[in-house]
Amino acid sequence: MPVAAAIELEGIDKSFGAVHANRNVTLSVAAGSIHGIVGENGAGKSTLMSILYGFYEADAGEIRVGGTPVKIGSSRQAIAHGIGMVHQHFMLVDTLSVLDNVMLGAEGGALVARGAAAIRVKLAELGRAYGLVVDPDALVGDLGVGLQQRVEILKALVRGATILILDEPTAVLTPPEADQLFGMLDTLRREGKTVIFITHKLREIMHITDRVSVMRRGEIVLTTETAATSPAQLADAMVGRRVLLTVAKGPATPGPVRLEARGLTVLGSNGVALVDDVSFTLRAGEITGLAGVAGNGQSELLEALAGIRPIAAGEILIDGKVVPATSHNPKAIRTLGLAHVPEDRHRMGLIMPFEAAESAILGIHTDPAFGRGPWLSRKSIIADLARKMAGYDIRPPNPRLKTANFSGGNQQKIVLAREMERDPGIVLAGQPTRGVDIGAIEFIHSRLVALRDAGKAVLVVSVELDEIMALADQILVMCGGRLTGARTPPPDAANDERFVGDLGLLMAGVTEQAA
Amino acid sequence: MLTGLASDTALILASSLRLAVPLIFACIAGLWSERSGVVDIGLEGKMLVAAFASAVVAYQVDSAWAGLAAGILASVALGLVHGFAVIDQRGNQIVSGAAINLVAAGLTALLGNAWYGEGGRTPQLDSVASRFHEIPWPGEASLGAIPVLGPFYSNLLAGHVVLTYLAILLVPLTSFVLYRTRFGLRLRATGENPAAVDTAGISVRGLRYAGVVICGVLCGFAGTYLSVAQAASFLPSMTAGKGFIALAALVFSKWRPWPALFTCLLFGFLDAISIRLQGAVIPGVGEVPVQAIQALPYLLTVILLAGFVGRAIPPKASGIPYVKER
Amino acid sequence: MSAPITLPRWADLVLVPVLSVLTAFVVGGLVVAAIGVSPWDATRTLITGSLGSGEALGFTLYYTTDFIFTGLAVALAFQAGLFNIGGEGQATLGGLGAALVCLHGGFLPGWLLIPLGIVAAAVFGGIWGLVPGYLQAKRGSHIVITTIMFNWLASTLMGYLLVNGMRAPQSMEPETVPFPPQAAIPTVHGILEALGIPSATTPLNLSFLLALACAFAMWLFIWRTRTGYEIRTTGANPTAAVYGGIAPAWIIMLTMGLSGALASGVAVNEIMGVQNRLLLEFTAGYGFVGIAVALMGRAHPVGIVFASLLFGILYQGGAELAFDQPKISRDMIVAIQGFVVLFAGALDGLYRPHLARIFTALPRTRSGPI
Amino acid sequence: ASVKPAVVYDIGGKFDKSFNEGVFHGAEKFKSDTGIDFRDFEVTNDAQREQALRKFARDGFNPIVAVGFGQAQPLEKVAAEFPNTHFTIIDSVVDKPNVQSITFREEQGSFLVGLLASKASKDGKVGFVGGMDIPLIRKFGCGYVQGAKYANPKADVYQNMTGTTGAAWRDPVKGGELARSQIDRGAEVIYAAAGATGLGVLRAAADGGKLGIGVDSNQDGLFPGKILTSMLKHVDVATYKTFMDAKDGTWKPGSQVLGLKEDGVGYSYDDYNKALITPEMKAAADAAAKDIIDGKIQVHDYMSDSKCPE
Ligand SMILES: Nc1ncnc2c1ncn2[C@@H]1O[C@H](COP(=O)(O)OP(=O)(O)OP(=O)(O)O)[C@@H](O)[C@H]1O
Ligand SMILES: Nc1ncnc2c1ncn2[C@@H]1O[C@H](COP(=O)(O)OP(=O)(O)OP(=O)(O)O)[C@@H](O)[C@H]1O
Ligand SMILES: [Mg+2]
Ligand SMILES: [Mg+2]
Repeated sequence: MPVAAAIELEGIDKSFGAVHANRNVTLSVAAGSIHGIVGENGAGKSTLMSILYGFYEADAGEIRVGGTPVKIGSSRQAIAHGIGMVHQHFMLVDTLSVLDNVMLGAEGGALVARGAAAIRVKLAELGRAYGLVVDPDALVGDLGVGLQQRVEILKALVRGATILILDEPTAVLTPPEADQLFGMLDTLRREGKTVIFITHKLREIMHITDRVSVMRRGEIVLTTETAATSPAQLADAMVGRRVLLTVAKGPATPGPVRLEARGLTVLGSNGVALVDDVSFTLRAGEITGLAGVAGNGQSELLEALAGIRPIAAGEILIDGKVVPATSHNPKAIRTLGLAHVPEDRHRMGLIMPFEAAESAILGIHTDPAFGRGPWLSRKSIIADLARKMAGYDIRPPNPRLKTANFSGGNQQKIVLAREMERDPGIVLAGQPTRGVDIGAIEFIHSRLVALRDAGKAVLVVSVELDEIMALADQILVMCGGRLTGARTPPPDAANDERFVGDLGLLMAGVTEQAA
Repeated sequence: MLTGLASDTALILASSLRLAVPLIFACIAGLWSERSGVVDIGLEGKMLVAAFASAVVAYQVDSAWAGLAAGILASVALGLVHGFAVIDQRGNQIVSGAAINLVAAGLTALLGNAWYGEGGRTPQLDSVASRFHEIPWPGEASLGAIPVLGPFYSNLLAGHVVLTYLAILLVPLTSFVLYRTRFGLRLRATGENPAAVDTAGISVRGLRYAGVVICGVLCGFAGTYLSVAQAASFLPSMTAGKGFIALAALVFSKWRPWPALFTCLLFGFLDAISIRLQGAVIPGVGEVPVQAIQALPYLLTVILLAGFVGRAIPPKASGIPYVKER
Repeated sequence: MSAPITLPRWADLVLVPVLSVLTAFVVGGLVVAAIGVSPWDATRTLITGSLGSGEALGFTLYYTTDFIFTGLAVALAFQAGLFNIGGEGQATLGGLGAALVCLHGGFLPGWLLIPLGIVAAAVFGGIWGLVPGYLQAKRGSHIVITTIMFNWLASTLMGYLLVNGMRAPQSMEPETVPFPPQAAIPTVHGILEALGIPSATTPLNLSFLLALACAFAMWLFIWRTRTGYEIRTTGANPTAAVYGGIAPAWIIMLTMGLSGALASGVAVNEIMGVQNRLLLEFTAGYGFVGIAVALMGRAHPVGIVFASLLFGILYQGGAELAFDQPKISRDMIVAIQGFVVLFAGALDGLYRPHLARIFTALPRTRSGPI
Repeated sequence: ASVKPAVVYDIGGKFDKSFNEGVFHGAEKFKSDTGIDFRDFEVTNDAQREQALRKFARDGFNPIVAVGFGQAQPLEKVAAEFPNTHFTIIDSVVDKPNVQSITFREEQGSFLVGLLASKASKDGKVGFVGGMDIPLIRKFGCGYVQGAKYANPKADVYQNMTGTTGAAWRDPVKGGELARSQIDRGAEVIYAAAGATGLGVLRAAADGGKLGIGVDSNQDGLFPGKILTSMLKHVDVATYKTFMDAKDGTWKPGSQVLGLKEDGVGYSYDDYNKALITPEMKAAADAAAKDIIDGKIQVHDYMSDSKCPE
């Protein structure tokens, strides 16, 4: 090899109980390069990086840093070997200041004060060198995700990391923020530092990386120079077969307005508007896509529409009638014909320790079909899910299995079956394909289109622009709690550079007037 | 008149302080544990065990200090059981705490009865060396005669047992360690987000055990104060719910040391006032029933919890076992 | 690695608790040995003293009755994710309710007075549970602390009433006059004697059947009704409950109310079944035992009935033990309770990994390598 | 006759430093004098009283002493079941042919110690700390107040109860604080009728340079020179006598009220407190005792009307 390897992994294997997350992974990352890793949800990328960072311990395999075999049993050892990591889910303490967070584990003495002064100086230096400016005294919990990510990167750099792992850093960034990040990565590379960069976005891989590896089902299936590959080849490698990136659907035939939001405002616990004066309409027979970077108020908007979050101002109209405050709760709104596929099925959509059949009646458990009067008939709820399992190809088709024992995709199908089989007039679908394999994605997409064609009003919230563009007849974009724009996608939108660029600007909060 | 009022006030405050001391130790003990992420409703049990062990050893060895050491050891031992159950075995923290309270209540009375045959009571600590005594301050009598300020000097400042002064000193010490040292920073972070601590290369387990051990040590002081300083022997269930009051105080104070001190003093004051108020005649109402006075601290706790502190937000990760791999 | 530990259902429900309880007893035995009593003798006394005769059994089942009530109370709250330590206070208030009806309803026939007394007990106890529930649901007060405070408030209130208002005139004791005879719940020995079967006098009364009925009713309610489903959902995943249109505040108050009503079964057994007058501290710590019972019974009514029986044996056998062995005081039982809660509740993970290993190894050795 | 004596204590327990313990001492004395052993049992809940009484009766124990008014109801039942067994109940009255009921005139003894307290104080400021707030303890307090006022009509009596639950018998810390608060208000002598809580009261009085008054048994030796006297309630004597009578075959059923006349109550005067009780005080107390016995002084019994004359 012409360039020395900063990191070499050989034969890494890791299982979590029944899940084989990494299988015999071998990977070499050249020093002073940016190495991309792509793969579907659950392919094992984060697990592999956590092993490298000493957060998990591999069941088998060897790690070499700069050519020497090392044992990384804890994050402390990883840090000592110059490895820094920015986790997919930030490892920050919200109630502490930026300075405290950066210092944690690198305090430089038994008393905080002395180390703090040194770290302040270092932070200022790093801020100048990489454009990573953060107020060291701000509480981390008060920062936006973009700034929080900066704190994570600063944590690694302050510890003198020469090898930086970034796990899906751009998922939470607007396109301009992402560009800034890439600029910084470039600086690091020029200084001879090594970067491992995980993402789902093939565009980014092509843009910034020197080499790329593709993971599928725990294995590395492809490693190549970035210059020698194409997005299509990477996609095929990720999924293991040819991918249809479009959804088969005919033209929409929009009907009357089913749901209207007027000046909706939702406040967070600290009084900040998470959803700020948002108005739009959903029509029957149309899929509306709500695009935006994660954490810009989409989740809150969805929950407000579903009656879960209180609204501070504005009103919701269903079929032309204002939903009174007394009916603004999940139960009443459901009876008005609204179905809600929540963004986070674990947290909200399902009850993990319950039998699947019991999870599958959540929210419709008062339906007379499931028993007389106050009684709940087990027979009928089991029969009901058994029927849905057949229709949605849920595996294993056993309604009495514990919900937690189904795979993610199948859990999602249970939620979808529950919400869609009620024949609702309006469907709110939050991240309907998150963590779901490609086969299930196609199934779910075709279901949503079928609902549209059956005259339902459908709202799809997704952070995947590709998904929005494949499904939506109407696109709304949110940024910082506000609607920054509404667009009708042109034919073949996904390949329309100008249109995609336009959406990107809207996601970054650049509205028409400003543009 | 003014001097009389000052003297009364000083006396009530001194009584408040005496009654608050075990609460302060226990409350700060709970603070250390919960700040590290381990909820501890077993404060009561640890105090009880410490009260027992210290009374037994102080009597047998004829040394209050040996009693204190024994109280601390016993309390820490029980704390380690809790630590093992909830840190290593990831057991439910509330349940483990409840178990510790039961074990402590049963074992102390059982052993006390088996050893001394007096229904669980330990022998009276009659010798001078076996008890903590109130430390006289210079010129207590003469300075005490100074109008208005005198009584505060001679009653409130002077003449407490050494543990009382330690309890007060504990607060700035806790505040300093918690907010100004590396250890404190790490401990606070562990209670909020153990994963962040772990990825920073620090042992969550070690910090949580540290929190639990400090908690044990301080409960040891609390229990020893009860049996070796305040009373002069151990009696079954002599903690009488102080561990729970300390927990309530911890919630009020939102897990911060100085507010914890003031809350404990407030509870001590309520207790002291209820003692003074007994038999007092309130115009129009007549004599206040004992029961009403005695219910006051409990009632106030409920009312304060329900209304005035607002939602007290505990350390985010407290009560949750740290599990790396789901 | 830390695989998700899955055990066969029976192992989870029976084997693990049994092992935990055995451990608790071994530790208890060590304590007994440490104070110079032979654990074997102690065990023998414990068993014969609680099951060896009709009288012993009667007392055992009488205690069992109380524990079923308080165990169910704690378990019901558990199902909604709440930790109700307030059984003592709720039972105390239940006693007040029962007493008010029994004392003032002397003109009513027994078949009416007894049910009314039971209902009053349930209502009073229920309210004493509902208020902490309300404070938790609406004001965010921690239910563990409020229920403890409510225990104290209840005993203070009772002390006040019995010393000042409700005490029988000329009586030394803070207790009411006896209830009218028709308010007494029939005792088992009374019934047997009426049938011509000679039997030992024990406090066992028909409240035992009420307790069993409550256990069955709770099972039906929790696992077979829509409201039960809502309670379990709130306990297992409060966020999902909100999503599902369930109002957690309402569920918390309802559950705490019902939990308090169940706890006041102790008052029915003690006040209407045995003492036939209201007296101080008749709850005797049974509310706290309920926590241990619920943990051991895995918050399931069937488990609770068996756990209650075990604690009934412990209580009755323990009294015999204290009778026999001056060195062993009543506190032994409290300590053993603590060990049971510790091992069956907080340390129940102790055996799981080992058992899981054994269970996964078993079929492999049977079917051989594939 | 062959006797097989037994004792059932009340919930407070054998070592309550109060009347349960007095019974225990009487039984111990009987044992050491006669060599006849006895069995005893501490109940822990209400149901066990009946259980224990019945168990002893069935096992052939005779006589059986039931301690405390709480035993009245269960004894009524069990005494009817075992007409040949002799029972003695202390502190309550059970009207059965095989039951002897012994009650005490605690108000009379308390009157005397109240008188002494008042005399021992400079300006009549004295204190009373009760255990659990129950009528029986109010009876003690009421007698004490009457005695204090008898000796000094301007006497000021601070009265406190420790609590309202059984825990009030076992809270020396609270007892100590109550005593200190009374001392702070000027009390010079404090009478503790509070079981083990009283230990804290007596200790606080001793530590504060004041005098305490013990209760039930002679507690003068606890803090020599710091305890003025003890209000004696001779449950030990009563127990001893019951056992002795049974042994001699002279045990008789019926109700006995033991006051000063019967030497059932009194105050202690011994080497410990000789220096504290002046001859003048002793004379006054003895004179009052005589007047009470003669009926010249009527000590009001709180229990008779739940009131205490002011
Ligand atoms: N701590 C854990 N315990 C059990 N299973 C786990 C754990 N972490 C990950 N897994 C499982 O291991 C597999 C790989 O997960 P991993 O997080 O590495 O995927 P990923 O490639 O990073 O996915 P994503 O793109 O969604 O972040 C998944 O099936 C996941 O459910
Ligand atoms: N904790 C568990 N206990 C028992 N079985 C499980 C558990 N987790 C997963 N399984 C089973 O293992 C199989 C694989 O699960 P996994 O989560 O890896 O699926 P997946 O390949 O990611 O599928 P999907 O794409 O649908 O998420 C599933 O059939 C699931 O039923
Ligand atoms: Mg990942
Ligand atoms: Mg998956």
